[in-house]
Order: sequence, then structure tokens, then C-alpha cells
Amino acid sequence: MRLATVWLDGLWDRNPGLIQLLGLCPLLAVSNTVDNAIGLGFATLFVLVISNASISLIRHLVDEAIRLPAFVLVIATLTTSAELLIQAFDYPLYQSLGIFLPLIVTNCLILGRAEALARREPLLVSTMDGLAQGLGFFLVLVSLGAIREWASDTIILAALPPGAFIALGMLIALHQAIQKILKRFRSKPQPNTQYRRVRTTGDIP
Amino acid sequence: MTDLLLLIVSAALVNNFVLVQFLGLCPFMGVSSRIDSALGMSIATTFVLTLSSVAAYLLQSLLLIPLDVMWLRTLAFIVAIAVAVQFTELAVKKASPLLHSVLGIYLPLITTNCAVLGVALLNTNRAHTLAESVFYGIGAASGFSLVLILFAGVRERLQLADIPEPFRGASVALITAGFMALAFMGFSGMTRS
Amino acid sequence: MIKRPAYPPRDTVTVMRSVLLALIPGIVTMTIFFGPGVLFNLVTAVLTAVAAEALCVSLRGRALRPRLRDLSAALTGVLIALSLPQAAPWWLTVAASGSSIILGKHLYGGLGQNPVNPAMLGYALMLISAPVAMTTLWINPLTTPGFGAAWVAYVGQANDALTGATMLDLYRTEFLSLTAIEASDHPLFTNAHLGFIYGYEWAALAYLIGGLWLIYQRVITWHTPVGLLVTLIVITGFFSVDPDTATPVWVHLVAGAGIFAAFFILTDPVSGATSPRGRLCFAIGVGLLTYFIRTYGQYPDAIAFSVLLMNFAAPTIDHYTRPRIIGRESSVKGSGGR
Amino acid sequence: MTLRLALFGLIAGVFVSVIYVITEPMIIESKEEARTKRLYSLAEPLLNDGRIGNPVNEVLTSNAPVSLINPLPVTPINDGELQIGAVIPFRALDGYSGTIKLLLALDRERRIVGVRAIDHKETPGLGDKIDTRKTDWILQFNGLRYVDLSPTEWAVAKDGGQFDSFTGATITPRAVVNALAKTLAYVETHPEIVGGEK
Repeated sequence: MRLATVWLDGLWDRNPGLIQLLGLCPLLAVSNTVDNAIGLGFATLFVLVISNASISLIRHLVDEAIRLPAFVLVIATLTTSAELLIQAFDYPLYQSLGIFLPLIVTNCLILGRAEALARREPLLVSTMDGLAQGLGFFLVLVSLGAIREWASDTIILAALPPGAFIALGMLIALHQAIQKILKRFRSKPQPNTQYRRVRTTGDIP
Repeated sequence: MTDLLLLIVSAALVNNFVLVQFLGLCPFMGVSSRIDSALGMSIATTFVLTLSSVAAYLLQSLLLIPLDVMWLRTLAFIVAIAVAVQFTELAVKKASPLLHSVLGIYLPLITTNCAVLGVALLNTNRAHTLAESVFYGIGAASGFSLVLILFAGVRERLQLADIPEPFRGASVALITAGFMALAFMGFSGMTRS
Repeated sequence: MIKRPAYPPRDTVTVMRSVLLALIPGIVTMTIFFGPGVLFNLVTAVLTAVAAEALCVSLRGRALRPRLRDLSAALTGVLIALSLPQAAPWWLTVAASGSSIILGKHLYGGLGQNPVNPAMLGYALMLISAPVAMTTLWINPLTTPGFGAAWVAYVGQANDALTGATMLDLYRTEFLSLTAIEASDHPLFTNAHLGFIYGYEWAALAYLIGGLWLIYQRVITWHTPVGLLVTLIVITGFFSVDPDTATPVWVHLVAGAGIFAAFFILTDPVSGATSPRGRLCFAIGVGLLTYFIRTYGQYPDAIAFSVLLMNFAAPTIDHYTRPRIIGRESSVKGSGGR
Repeated sequence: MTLRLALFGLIAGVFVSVIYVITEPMIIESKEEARTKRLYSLAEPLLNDGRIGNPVNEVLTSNAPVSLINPLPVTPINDGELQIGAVIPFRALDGYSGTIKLLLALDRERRIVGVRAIDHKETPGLGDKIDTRKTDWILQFNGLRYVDLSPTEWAVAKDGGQFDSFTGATITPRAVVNALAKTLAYVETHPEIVGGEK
């Protein structure tokens, strides 16, 4: 039951790309083609799953004072590894992802999951959460890539920066519209939306 | 000198960090609901961005290149940025408790602002000199601050608008940011480098 | 006719009707020099705008009649039609007008709530999305097409002989290697009546008359048009020291959408700044940006981009120029500090 | 606690180093393969027989056009010991939005094997049609030699030359054609760059 919620949250109810608005920078920057989107989506998924798993494993070893630097260290190590692996296996992809590959380090989604969940939960739940959130992010990234690449044949704007913002805005509107319809059919009330948001994007008074 | 000024114009307007290069979007969406908080975030980011541009340059030319460990770049930079943020916080706290009470809350957010790491990486990718790194950092920061403050103003106004239900919240904010990026396309092609 | 009101008209219908009336001289002149394509654009854009307005209002389940009677959609249609190339195919006009109303206006909840000028948003969206159509289908006023040729252009097969780039564009691309004297030998200059550019001089005059009438009617104030036009004259004058490389002042003033925008676009009360001082800042900003984008940018007429940029700056301008209500906020003007 | 953090740092460093040591040879190979692939799409007919040699820097004479950087990094293409052509970079400085960087592949008879725009900031939808991802415009030069046309014919149609430009943009195709013509004219007088003789 617990794992089912984790999956539903990651893929739909609290999708990182559409609801939590985490990892916006790569989402918009790398969604100009499907190939780039798939490449960065996989890299992010890889880093997220392993970082969630390893942070869950070391969760008893870190205390408040060194929590943040330790997490950043874990994520940076994994990102550098992903960078090296992509260079080794698909150099053109490495070139077209540019700085957004190393910037996985600062993807708020990854640090966010570490802070919100992995530092408290056991290995299985943390890994599953990483997989679910990462897959949710991957799917939004790839669909955005597909929409933009397909539309850019007729509308040049779709391939350019404004097109990225507008396309994601439209996707979110679609998600909200579908969510509203779904609400009517669900018997149980919506999960509490006052989730603890990570400090990286929180709205500051 | 002209080249350095053009570098600022390029990073601030033509290739605006937020709207064209998609860097620093999380604080752009997160901290832009009021002009005053946007202003605080801008000042803090400008400071850290310039500082970390210099730090990354020194780290690269004094440590990474001589030791031939360029592949540790990402790891080294993120640590340097974390240290720079920490240092800024301490310095501000000592120098002016008043300033610290205003900027303090923004400082921890900056470690994960991808514009900060982004500017360091771009500086090394483009093989900028020390002066170029500093000016590029200033340009990036002013571009970030400019759009953050303007966007905050627009969002204050949007809060009063009767927006159709599915578009409320993040959706209309992103589409409006898209229109802002559209307006910024007017600057495209302005610096010929 | 409408009498000069003693106080500014508050009612939307009256304002919209006055602005539409003030545009009539411009529309007539444009049609004389640029052919019936202007009217085709006009009809298409207005019909699309009104249809899009009706669609959006009914989708939200609001009352339809008051929205259609306030003429605001029709005005947006007219403004976008007058901004588009005169040989634009129908789909371009439909797309521009439709996106103006849907994305520029109803996304934000309709009349009075849009942060940017809908017509300029539609124009900029089209300029980026269909740059070839937007930059090459301008009618050369020396070869005004008849009804038949205009219709052929309208259905999408414009005759190359009738169309080309705008005068501002020619200065950027074709006149580069010429001296100022050689450039002024262009037939559009030698045929001109008032010494400006053939066709454009009368259109500019007609818009000016309409605009002055609007000021007389107190529909708009002088701040915006004066702010834009004076800025444009001063900055282009300042930078045209070398006439061989700079685009002359009068070309900046007359050839683009300068005068049209000064009276009819920038004066949009919703998306601009509110206080008189704010409006002046807004108009000066548009003028400066227009010059720099026209001179160094990638896209020819910069008015649309400049207006959009200043629309986004307007709330911030308001934030710092708005007269504060005493006692409600500590008013440290310009500092923004608390 | 600081000690523990330093320990984490050490583990992280070792972990990354291990990955680096494993992947390094693969990265070098992958980089080289990517370079070959890019050249292959440009100079396919030459590479059917030839192999890509190591780049050499060719010092140009003082009459070299601005379209060529000096010294010029030339990538020779060899068939056994014999050079059968070369790939050279050139640039058009007068594009609509700054410099357009291009690559040119020539065989030893100085016939164009391929031209590609590899970096430019031309307006999307207008000037960017020089890019093979948008249109095939730039392929029209394939198979031509500089001497096949008179110098005045090496220009866009609008300037009285042989080459059609595309609708909406004049500056970009003009810049590319002019830079190409200047480059070809220079190579014509210095055929040793592509392995040929006068």
C-alpha cells in the first residue's frame, strides 16, 4: 500500500515536473529534442535512484550539522560518474547536453528527495521513491521533448526558449484539468497538498 | 573594456541566464511572488555569483589544471560554491546583523541555484580569463536580478486576475515567463561574438 | 459625432468607439497606398477576434453579450490587422488575431487583466513562428495591387514583384554599401510628397491626426505619445552623426510602426504603467529599446518587442512611481526598501 | 563530525577516481569516433577510400582572405601514403548575427566534396536555412570546382551570381557564398593544402 502511494505520487499526483516544479532548468533546456530528453532523463533517473539508495544507507551516519554537505557530496559524486559514463558510451550526447549534464548536481529534485524522504526511510522505500519520482520526471521531460520536436516543424517558436516555457505551462494546465475530472471519481479525498516543500524552492515570506 | 561590457550585455540581456539559457529557474519561479523578496534574493545571488566566478577560476587555474584532474571539476566547484555561500553568510553576519536578517534566508537557497554552478562551468567551457569570469558573473547576476524583479511585479498583478481554473498557479506563471522570453528574443543577435 | 467630454470617459464602450473612430483616417490612407489587402486583413482579424472572444467567454460560462458589445475584441483585431504585412495570407491573420485574444487576453481572464498588449503579443508570436511571411510580404506602395492581386496574396500566393521587406529592413540589409545620397535615390524617397517616404508619409499623417483627436477627446493623455516620439527623435538624431551608416531619423519615425504605436498601442491602459510619470517612463523605455533592437537586433521592426518588454516592466515602474497612500506604506520612493 | 565529512569526501574522491580510470580509454576512443563521424557526414566520398589523418597547422601567406584563420588547422585525408583531400575550417564574418563557422571538404583536384555550417547564430526560420538540419541549400556546392565558374558567378543571384538564396534572408547566403568563394580562390593558388599540385 505504501509503495503504491509512492508510485502514484511520483508519476501523477505529485509529479516532480508538473506539480512540484523541481528540476525546471533541465526540463526546459534539454527538451528541444527527444534524443536529448531521453539522454538527460536517464542520467537524472540514474543519479536519483542511486543517491536515494545510498543516502538511505548512510542515514544513521550523518547528523544535522553535516547533512547538507554530505548529501551534496553524494550527488556530485554520482553526477560526475554519470558524466564520465556518458562520455565513454555516447560522446555526441555528452556534447549536446552541454552543461546540463554536470548541472544534475543542482537539480532540486534530487536534493529534495534526499531531504524529504531518503534520509528517514529504509532502503526499499527510498529506492522505489527515487525510481517513481525519476520516472515521473523522465516522462514529463520526454513528452515535452516529443511535443516540441514535433511542433517545431510547423511552428518555429516551439524549438526556441519561449516555446519551452509555453509548452510546459500548457502541460501543467492539462494535468490540472485532468486532475479536476479525476477528483470527481475518486472516493477518498486528495492527499494533503501541504507537503513539506524543500527549502530550495520554497516560497519565502 | 568594450569586450568586457559586451560580455555583461550578452549574459544579462541577449543570452539572459534565466529566459534564454534556462539557469536559475527554481528561485525564479519560487521567490518571485513579491518585488521585495525578489530584491533580497537578487542582491544575495549577485554577491555569491560574482564570488563563486572568481573562486571557480582560481580553483581551476591553481588546482585542477596543474594537477590534471579536470574530471573532478563538478565535484570541486560545488564544494567551492558551498564554501563561498557559507563564507558569505558568516561575513554578512559579522559585518551587519541587519543585512544578515534580510539576506540570511536566501543564502542557503543559493547553493542549489544552478545559475551559480552554471556560471562557473560556462566560464571554464569558454576559457574565460579572470576579468572575463568576473564580468560574466556580474552580467549573469544582473540578468537574473532583472528578470526576477520584473517577473515579481507581473506576478503581483496576476494575483488579482481572474485566470481560468486549469491555468491557475504554475501554469500561467510559466506561460507568462514564456512571453517574457519571447520579448527577450528582441535582443537576440545583438552581440556579435 | 462624439462631443468633447469634460472628464475622461470611463465607460469601456465609449473609449473603444473613440479609438476605432480615430483609426479610420489611418485605415483609409493605408488602403489607398497599400491596396485592398489592408481591408482583407482587417475583416479577417476582426471576425477572428470576435469569434475567439465568443468562444473563450462561452467556454468559461460567462454572459456573452456584454463582452461582445464592449468592442474591445474588435479593437484588438483592428490593431493587429494594421500591424501585419499587407500581403499577409489569411492563415497568418487568423493565427495572429486568434492568439492575441486567446493567449494575450483570455488566458488572464479577459478584458482589463492582461499583463501584456494582446496585439503586440500576437505580432511577436507570428514574427518568431513565421518569420518569412512576416518579413517579406510588405506591399511596396509604388506598386499598389488591385483587388485581384490582393486577393491572390490573401489566399497565399503573393506576387514577388509587389512585395518586399520594409524600409527599415532595407536600411539594414540593402543600403549598407550605399552612401546616404545614393540610398535617398530609392524610388520610395524620390516619389514622396512630404519629403518622407512615399505612402508612409500620408499613413503617418493620418495616424497622427487620429491620435491628436484622441488627445483632444481626453481618451489618452499626451505623456505616452510625446514620450515615445521625442525619445525616438532624440536618440536616432544623436546616433545618426554619420549619415552613411545610420538609418535617418525620419525613417525611424515614419517607416515603422512608430506613430501608430505611439497613439494606439502604447496607450493601452491595461498593460502600461498607470501614473502620468509612469507612462512617461514607459514610453521613453519603449523608444530607447526600439532604437537599440532596430539597430542591433535580429528582427526588423522592434516596436512589438519593445512594447512587450516594457509591459513586463510596467508593474515594477508602477511599484516605484505610484503615489503612495499616506499612512499605508512607508513611502521611500525609488528605494524599495522597507 | 568534520572528520566524518572529510572521510565522506575521501570516499567520494576515490569512487570518482576509480570510475575515471575505468572509463578514460573508452572516453578517448568515443571522442575520436565522434570526430570521425562528424567528418564522415561531410566528406563521405573521400572517406570511402581514405582515412582521416592527424590535423596539421598550415601557416598561410599574407594574402590569405579573412575567411581563413592563420595558421589554418587542416585535417588531411589519406589513402595509404597519398593525401587525397582535406577538411578545412572557414568562416563568414558578415552574417546577419555575427560569425558563421563552416567546414569545407575538398579533394586533391580542389573539387568541393562537402560544405557544412557548424556554428552560427542566424535568425531561426530565416538565416538558419544554411544548416543541413533545416534545408539542403548548402549541398548545392557539392561537386563544384572554383574554376568551373567565373569569379563574378561565385555570388548569390541577387548580386548577379549563380547561386539562389532562400526567401526572406539575403545577408546570410551572401555571406556564406562570398566566404566560400574567397576560400576556394586561396586554395586554388595553394593546392598543397589539399594534397594537390598546381
